[in-house]
Amino acid sequence: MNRPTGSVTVLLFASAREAVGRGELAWPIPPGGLTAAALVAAIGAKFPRLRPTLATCRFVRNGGYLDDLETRLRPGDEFAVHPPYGGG
Amino acid sequence: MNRPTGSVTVLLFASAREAVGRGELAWPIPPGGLTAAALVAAIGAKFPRLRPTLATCRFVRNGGYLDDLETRLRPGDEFAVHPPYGGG
Amino acid sequence: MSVRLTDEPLRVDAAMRELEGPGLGGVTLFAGRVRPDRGPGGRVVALLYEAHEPLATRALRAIETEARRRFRTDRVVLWHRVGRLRVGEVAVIVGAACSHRAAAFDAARFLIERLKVAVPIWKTERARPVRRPRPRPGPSAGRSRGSGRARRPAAGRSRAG
Amino acid sequence: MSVRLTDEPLRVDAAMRELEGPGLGGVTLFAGRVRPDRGPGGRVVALLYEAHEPLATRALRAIETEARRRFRTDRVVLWHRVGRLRVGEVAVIVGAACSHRAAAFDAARFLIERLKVAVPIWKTERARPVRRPRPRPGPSAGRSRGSGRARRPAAGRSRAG
Repeated sequence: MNRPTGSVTVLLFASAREAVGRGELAWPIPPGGLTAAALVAAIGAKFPRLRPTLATCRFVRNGGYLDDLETRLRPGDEFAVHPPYGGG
Repeated sequence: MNRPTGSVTVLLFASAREAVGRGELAWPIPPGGLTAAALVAAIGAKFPRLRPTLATCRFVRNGGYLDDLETRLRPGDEFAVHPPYGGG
Repeated sequence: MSVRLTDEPLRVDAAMRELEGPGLGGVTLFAGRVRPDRGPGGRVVALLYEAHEPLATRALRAIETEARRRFRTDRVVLWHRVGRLRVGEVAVIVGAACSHRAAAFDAARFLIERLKVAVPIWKTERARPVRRPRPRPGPSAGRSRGSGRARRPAAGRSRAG
Repeated sequence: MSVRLTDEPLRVDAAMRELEGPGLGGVTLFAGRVRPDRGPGGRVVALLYEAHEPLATRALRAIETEARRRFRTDRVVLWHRVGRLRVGEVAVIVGAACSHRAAAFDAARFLIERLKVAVPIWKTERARPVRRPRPRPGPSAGRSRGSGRARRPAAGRSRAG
């Protein structure tokens, strides 16, 4: 098995954090690269309690909302999982 | 000329008071009696500057709004002249 | 007190305290301040607010009762100041606390709209300051209680400008 | 400051002062307080509010800009508290000052509706008190600054109940 080529930081807020049990994960990028869609699928596979929440979430890469989940992530990227907002 | 048979107290607020120069008048009731309509006509005649204001006013006798200006006033009545309200 | 006609300054933090209650998650407050409008007599520096008591208080209570019924809240404030107010001072505070925000907004809007048309309160412009009352001796003389809320309208005040 | 994300208590009188300005006669404020709802884990005694900074502040500023443009006011507040709030505490204050009341109501309503859908802030129910942090020495230790507003979400907080 090849060594990962760096990692992304996954930030989990509110219900997503509570489903996983922590608010931050360092997720390795496999040698073939990692798209946002692949990352979402992988964390859903690793944390089954997170799956129902993920279906309602928006995703943010380095402070910008991600519309295209085929975007390839790069080492050092911050990838945030935003459940529906609940301010007020 | 016969002596008046008592008087009503006329209260003038806001623009009505400013047109007359004071906020309260003791208005004599003539021997034949005095309706609200006759009182309004009489104070309008005595204070011409009050006339434009009177056309916009509501009238209150002893704390109750007067719908029927043919109501006869009695000695000691309080008759208030309410220009359009301007709270807030 | 939910209905108030007073010559003391009105404060929104006091209104907030009045609007506390279990489950009342949304509070909407409206405060009306004296604006420096240009009137016929020059730039407005103050407004004289007066009320016809006790009719005014009775009208405020009727609005309160209707708001409670329509918007299902038992926490409402309807406060109006009387007397001479300078530009920037708060003349009126209305507010409502409800379990959800839509009702709180609707109730507060209802309160101020009704207050403006149904309560015998008036403002008269003062384009220049009227002469100040002579200072009275003693520290307790700072407030002239009841000015503007007398049953009798203030007589002989001349319009400045 | 018109946009604020803070772990300090929010006060409507401070918001009123922020909303002063010449000619701004109508001020509408909305305050949202923590309600004692019944959640899945029992009766809510507190809510943990958290934000994703700096996105949340950027989103608040965008709402402020749009409100100023749409409602022609340059006095707006959008304040949200973060951290652990007990039932009854104020989580949010929005407000707008306009020359007339209709615009002030519309602007305040716009601010709170937008804030709820467009700003990365979340609340998580705490049905029982979480354990208190150990008291720290010294008088300056009373406030834990920055809780709930860290760029990193708080990790390892378990849901009570």
